[in-house]
Amino acid sequence: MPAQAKLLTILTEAVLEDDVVELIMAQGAEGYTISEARGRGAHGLRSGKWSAGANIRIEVVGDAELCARIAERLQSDYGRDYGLLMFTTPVEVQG
Amino acid sequence: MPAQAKLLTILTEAVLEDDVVELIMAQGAEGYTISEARGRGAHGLRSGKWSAGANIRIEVVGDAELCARIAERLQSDYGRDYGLLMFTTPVEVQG
Amino acid sequence: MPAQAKLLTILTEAVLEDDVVELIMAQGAEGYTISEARGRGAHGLRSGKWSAGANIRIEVVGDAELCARIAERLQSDYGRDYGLLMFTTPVEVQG
Amino acid sequence: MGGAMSFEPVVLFFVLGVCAGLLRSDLKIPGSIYEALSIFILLAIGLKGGVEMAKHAVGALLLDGLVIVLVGALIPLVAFPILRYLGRLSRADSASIAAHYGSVSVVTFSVGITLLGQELLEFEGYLIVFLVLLEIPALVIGVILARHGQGEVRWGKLLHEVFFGKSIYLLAGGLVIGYVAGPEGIQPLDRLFFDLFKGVLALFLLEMGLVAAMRIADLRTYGAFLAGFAVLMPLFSATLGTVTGWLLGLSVGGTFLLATLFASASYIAAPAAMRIAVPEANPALSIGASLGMTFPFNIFLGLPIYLWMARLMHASGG
Amino acid sequence: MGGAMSFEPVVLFFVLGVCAGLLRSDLKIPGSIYEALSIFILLAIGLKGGVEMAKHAVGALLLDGLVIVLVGALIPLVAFPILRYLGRLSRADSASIAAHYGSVSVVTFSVGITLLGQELLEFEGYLIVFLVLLEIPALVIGVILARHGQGEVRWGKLLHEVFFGKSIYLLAGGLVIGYVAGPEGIQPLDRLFFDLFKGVLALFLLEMGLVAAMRIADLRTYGAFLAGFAVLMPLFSATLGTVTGWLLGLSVGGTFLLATLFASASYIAAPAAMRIAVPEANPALSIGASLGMTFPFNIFLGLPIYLWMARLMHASGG
Amino acid sequence: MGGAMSFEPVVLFFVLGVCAGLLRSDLKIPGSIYEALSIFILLAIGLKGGVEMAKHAVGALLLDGLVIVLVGALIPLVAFPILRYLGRLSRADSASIAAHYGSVSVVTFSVGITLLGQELLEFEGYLIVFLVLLEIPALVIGVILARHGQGEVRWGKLLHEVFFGKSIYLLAGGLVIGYVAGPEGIQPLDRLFFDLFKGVLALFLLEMGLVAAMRIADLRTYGAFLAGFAVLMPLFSATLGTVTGWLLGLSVGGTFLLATLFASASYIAAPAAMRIAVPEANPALSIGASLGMTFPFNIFLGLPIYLWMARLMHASGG
Ligand SMILES: Nc1ncnc2c1ncn2[C@@H]1O[C@H](COP(=O)(O)O)[C@@H](O)[C@H]1O
Ligand SMILES: Nc1ncnc2c1ncn2[C@@H]1O[C@H](COP(=O)(O)O)[C@@H](O)[C@H]1O
Ligand SMILES: Nc1ncnc2c1ncn2[C@@H]1O[C@H](COP(=O)(O)O)[C@@H](O)[C@H]1O
Ligand code: NA
Ligand code: NA
Ligand code: NA
Repeated sequence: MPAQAKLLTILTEAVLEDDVVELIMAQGAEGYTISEARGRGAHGLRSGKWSAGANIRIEVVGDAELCARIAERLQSDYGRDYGLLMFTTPVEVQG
Repeated sequence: MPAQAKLLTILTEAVLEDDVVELIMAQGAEGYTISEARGRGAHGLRSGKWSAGANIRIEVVGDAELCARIAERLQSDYGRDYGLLMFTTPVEVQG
Repeated sequence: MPAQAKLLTILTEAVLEDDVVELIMAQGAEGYTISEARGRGAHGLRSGKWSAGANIRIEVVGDAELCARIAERLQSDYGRDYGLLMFTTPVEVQG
Repeated sequence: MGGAMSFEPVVLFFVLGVCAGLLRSDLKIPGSIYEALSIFILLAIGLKGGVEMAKHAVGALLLDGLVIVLVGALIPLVAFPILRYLGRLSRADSASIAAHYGSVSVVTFSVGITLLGQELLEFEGYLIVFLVLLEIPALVIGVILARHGQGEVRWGKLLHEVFFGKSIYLLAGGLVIGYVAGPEGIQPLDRLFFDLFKGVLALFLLEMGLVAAMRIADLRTYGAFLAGFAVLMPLFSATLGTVTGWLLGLSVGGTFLLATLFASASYIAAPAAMRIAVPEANPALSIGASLGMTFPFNIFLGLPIYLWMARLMHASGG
Repeated sequence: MGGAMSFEPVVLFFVLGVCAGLLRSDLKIPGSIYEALSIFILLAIGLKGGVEMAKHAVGALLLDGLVIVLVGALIPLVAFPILRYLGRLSRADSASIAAHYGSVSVVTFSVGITLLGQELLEFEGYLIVFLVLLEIPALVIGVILARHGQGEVRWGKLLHEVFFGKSIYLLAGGLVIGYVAGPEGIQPLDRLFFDLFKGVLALFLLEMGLVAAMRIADLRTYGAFLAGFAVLMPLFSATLGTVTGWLLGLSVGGTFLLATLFASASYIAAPAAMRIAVPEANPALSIGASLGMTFPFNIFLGLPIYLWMARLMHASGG
Repeated sequence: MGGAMSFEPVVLFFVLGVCAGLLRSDLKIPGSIYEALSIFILLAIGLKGGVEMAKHAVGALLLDGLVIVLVGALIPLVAFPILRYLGRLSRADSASIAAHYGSVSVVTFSVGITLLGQELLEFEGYLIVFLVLLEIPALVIGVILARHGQGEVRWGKLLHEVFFGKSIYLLAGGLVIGYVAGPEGIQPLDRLFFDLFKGVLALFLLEMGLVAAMRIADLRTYGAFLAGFAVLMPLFSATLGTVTGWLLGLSVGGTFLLATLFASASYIAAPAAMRIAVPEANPALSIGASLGMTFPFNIFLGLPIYLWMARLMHASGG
């Protein structure tokens, strides 16, 4: 991975985990990291209490183009019907 | 949400969750995301073992002004007596 | 902590937690934050199911030099044999 | 104790949870504990059903089973036009809610069983199988209603979700293990799965109360129509179940349980399946109605009514 | 078994946990399991108390109750000046620690009950109610002491925290359910809440040992005064409890339990309440003293001493 | 029930888990529940062993124990050259896998005990001690093999990991508590630790099935040699155990359990220890073989074979 890269952070519904992960890898990402989350947004309170009401937070480090492609695909597949917030930050990969 | 925004990350004590969330929404945020955390800082080890010793990690995406306002209010309400670390990063909201 | 700082994010195997934390504090960090994670990378799927297959996500806020030093030490100690991804972002510490 | 009031103390834990939510207590049951409790309940119910089935000649039950599934399939078909034309809900929302009410609630069913235990009434153990069998037509009908003339259906994904979604999978898996192992094979597991069942149900109800408290507000948003539906629909379905059970010659306990199955609405399996198959439906509506309204109605008022109905039917009919 | 040493094997799990912590074992009990165990213990104790109360005429106990609460309220009032003037701690810290010692520890109380079980001694079941009743004056007095002449008190938040904080809420909820359902209503829940109680307590003590190991280091930082206070204060409170119990005509077991209640210090309810109400107090001090020192002192040395005191009092006094 | 097939229904839960994984069900057991179940099993087995030891004169067992440990130490020494020279695996991988097969599996052992229960066979309770004792030489030998002439060993870290890693620590801690408290002291904990044991084991096997399903794919990557090793090695080790048990005069049940111990491969303690001590070994190889292949082989085919071997040995030999 080049030192200059992008971090794409995806906040979405836990029920989408398998599909989103498949899409990320299919777009050519080298990996991803998931942690559990809860929160609130346009789709209301998601308390994390049970799987239908829980969020996940997925991070993908990769080049800008990959991150943009993943974000675009996710937005078009799930953006309309599911809770979804995505943003990118520039990062410097170490080591 | 405009594409250019700020991500405010708040690391604080889990007992404050309800109050902090209320403050965030009262300041006009569109949403927030919470995940569980533990750690160490000026207030010592917070092992996450039980709720009195657990941290949370709250993220708010919004414009710079909103993030600054939330940070300022949190600092003045809780900064003196509670474990609290806050920082902002510029992010590009996708989709 | 100065307002302009770096956030070092470390994604690695949960079995390394005690060692990595010790190293971070020994390098002079003021604190750190840990959350649970799972994911996939060059070392394969890490499902978070049991401790031998779980990841952690460690964040350290500090000056650029500290973050670089920690990353370098971690890379040389654990980079070859363990799952490890590290990146830094510039952050503005609030409050 | 008294036949008159049919009160089951375990529902007090639901009240405790609702009050904690409404009073903003900091009581929280961690998500992983909720998952563990629901895995326990699904497996335990499945095992119990499998053990019961092992005692019967399954072949003899096939015709009864077919009748029950067909009558059960009426429920979403009746619910849909009511929601769509009387309630003026969108096609997707109407279909999704119809699927929730055609599906069944394992916890409501479990409270029904403990009530029978308290009333010292027997029931036909194989009825547990319908916790699985009634889900399938309800969810499939829900999707057909949502998609009728409206774009393609992801049938592969949907059927996968229906059969391998964790609720059905654990119930069905428990059934098979209970059936294969039989009463003696399962007996060493009784200490965990049967003796502790009611206590675990109490804890689960506490958690459900906490979640329901959040849903009650949702329901307020969606108004009187949905609240009325959430009370009247189960009464209708229960009547259907009572008559069907009586015609099939079930015992009083069995008739009551069939009514309870029909009257109950899903809030675990159906939400997950509908989220995948009909994502444009608003989950707050269907979960608000089924968990915020129908579930408490059933466990506090519905079950005693259905028991009274079953007794009446058997007294007058037989 | 011998009355001489009054040793209860369940405390060995605490030792196992402390050693794991000190020896840096990677043994960790996940936070959600800790939460689940504590919910279980609080509910179980509450239910037990409620069932016991259902057996008594509650009215007759009112006077006794008032006496116990008033005497219990002396504890924080005695502790405060000692901490403030002898220990030279800040006003906020002194008040917070005083509140912790005026409050009670459910786990210490539970170990006390298992010890009585082993000694085959009976006790007045309604004493469990004081797990709830003694918290309230202790926390309120703590806040008054901290705020006396010092800025406003957020009484609304504090009282909300006291009554709806999860510990008190679950204890009180369990009491009410146990009381309403009565012995027969609760009986189907006994398999979970009563039969497993001691085993769950063992696991909880294991976890508490892990946490206490981290706190022992804290205590070292704060020095000899606090360590001395953490041992002598419970001895004083236990003496108060023993005399009070004897004057009220409690049995040996009841006298011992009242002494245990008074002697125990809170590390679940009080820390949460004080963090909200007196945030400028350092929680490491109060938790270090109550969990790192007083709790182990009580379960290993205190309880046998208090039992001996109760027997002595009854032998000489009666 | 029949002695001929020695089938234990609890293994069906493993099948349920594997199928869920292969069929991509969304069934997941949260990580914290997995941790809690494994803490329970380790403590329960330890307590059971300690209680059994309290019934025996431990001194008399010393010689037997030494023999068992020495013979057990042969297993990694036999496995290493096979893996290194026949399998052409790297030194680190060969050593790590050898350590896994020299170590033991608590869950396999537990399934063995429930099988004996079903066959109404007794066994020497003190054999549980070897769950602890056999780990130590296996892990130490594994590290020596990996490091022989190859850079320094972090012995301090390794031995710390071996003795204070949570598996060994909990087993050994349970042994000590069980021994100190004795049968009567532990008896109030029986409701949790012994009565529920088999049910908890069922849930644990469900989870292990889910994990194993992911590992089966790993194994496919590493090919036929490792798969063959994962089946033949336990057969060899079991034979060693059967002969040793018979020579030491163990009962049929005890001989069977010793064979089971030798045949089983670790997937909890050894992976953690090897990850620290031999980090350059690929954990997918060792866990793939031990969990993806040897574990299911043992519980489905191995255990019945070992029981048959133990019976044959005793029938022909004595
Ligand atoms: N402004 C925000 N800041 C941080 N997280 C957000 C924000 N808006 C939404 N989220 C997260 O994204 C999820 C889906 O958002 P939404 O699609 O707006 O419901 C929410 O449940 C939150 O976890
Ligand atoms: N330098 C740091 N880097 C990352 N996290 C920190 C740092 N300092 C503090 N934290 C987190 O913020 C919480 C509160 O910090 P403090 O107020 O310094 O005790 C700690 O428990 C940590 O989780
Ligand atoms: N491209 C990536 N994006 C996000 N997380 C990653 C990425 N690559 C690796 N990781 C995380 O870092 C861990 C170790 O990575 P690795 O050393 O590549 O196996 C993985 O288990 C993931 O949690
Ligand atoms: Na229904
Ligand atoms: Na006290
Ligand atoms: Na072995």
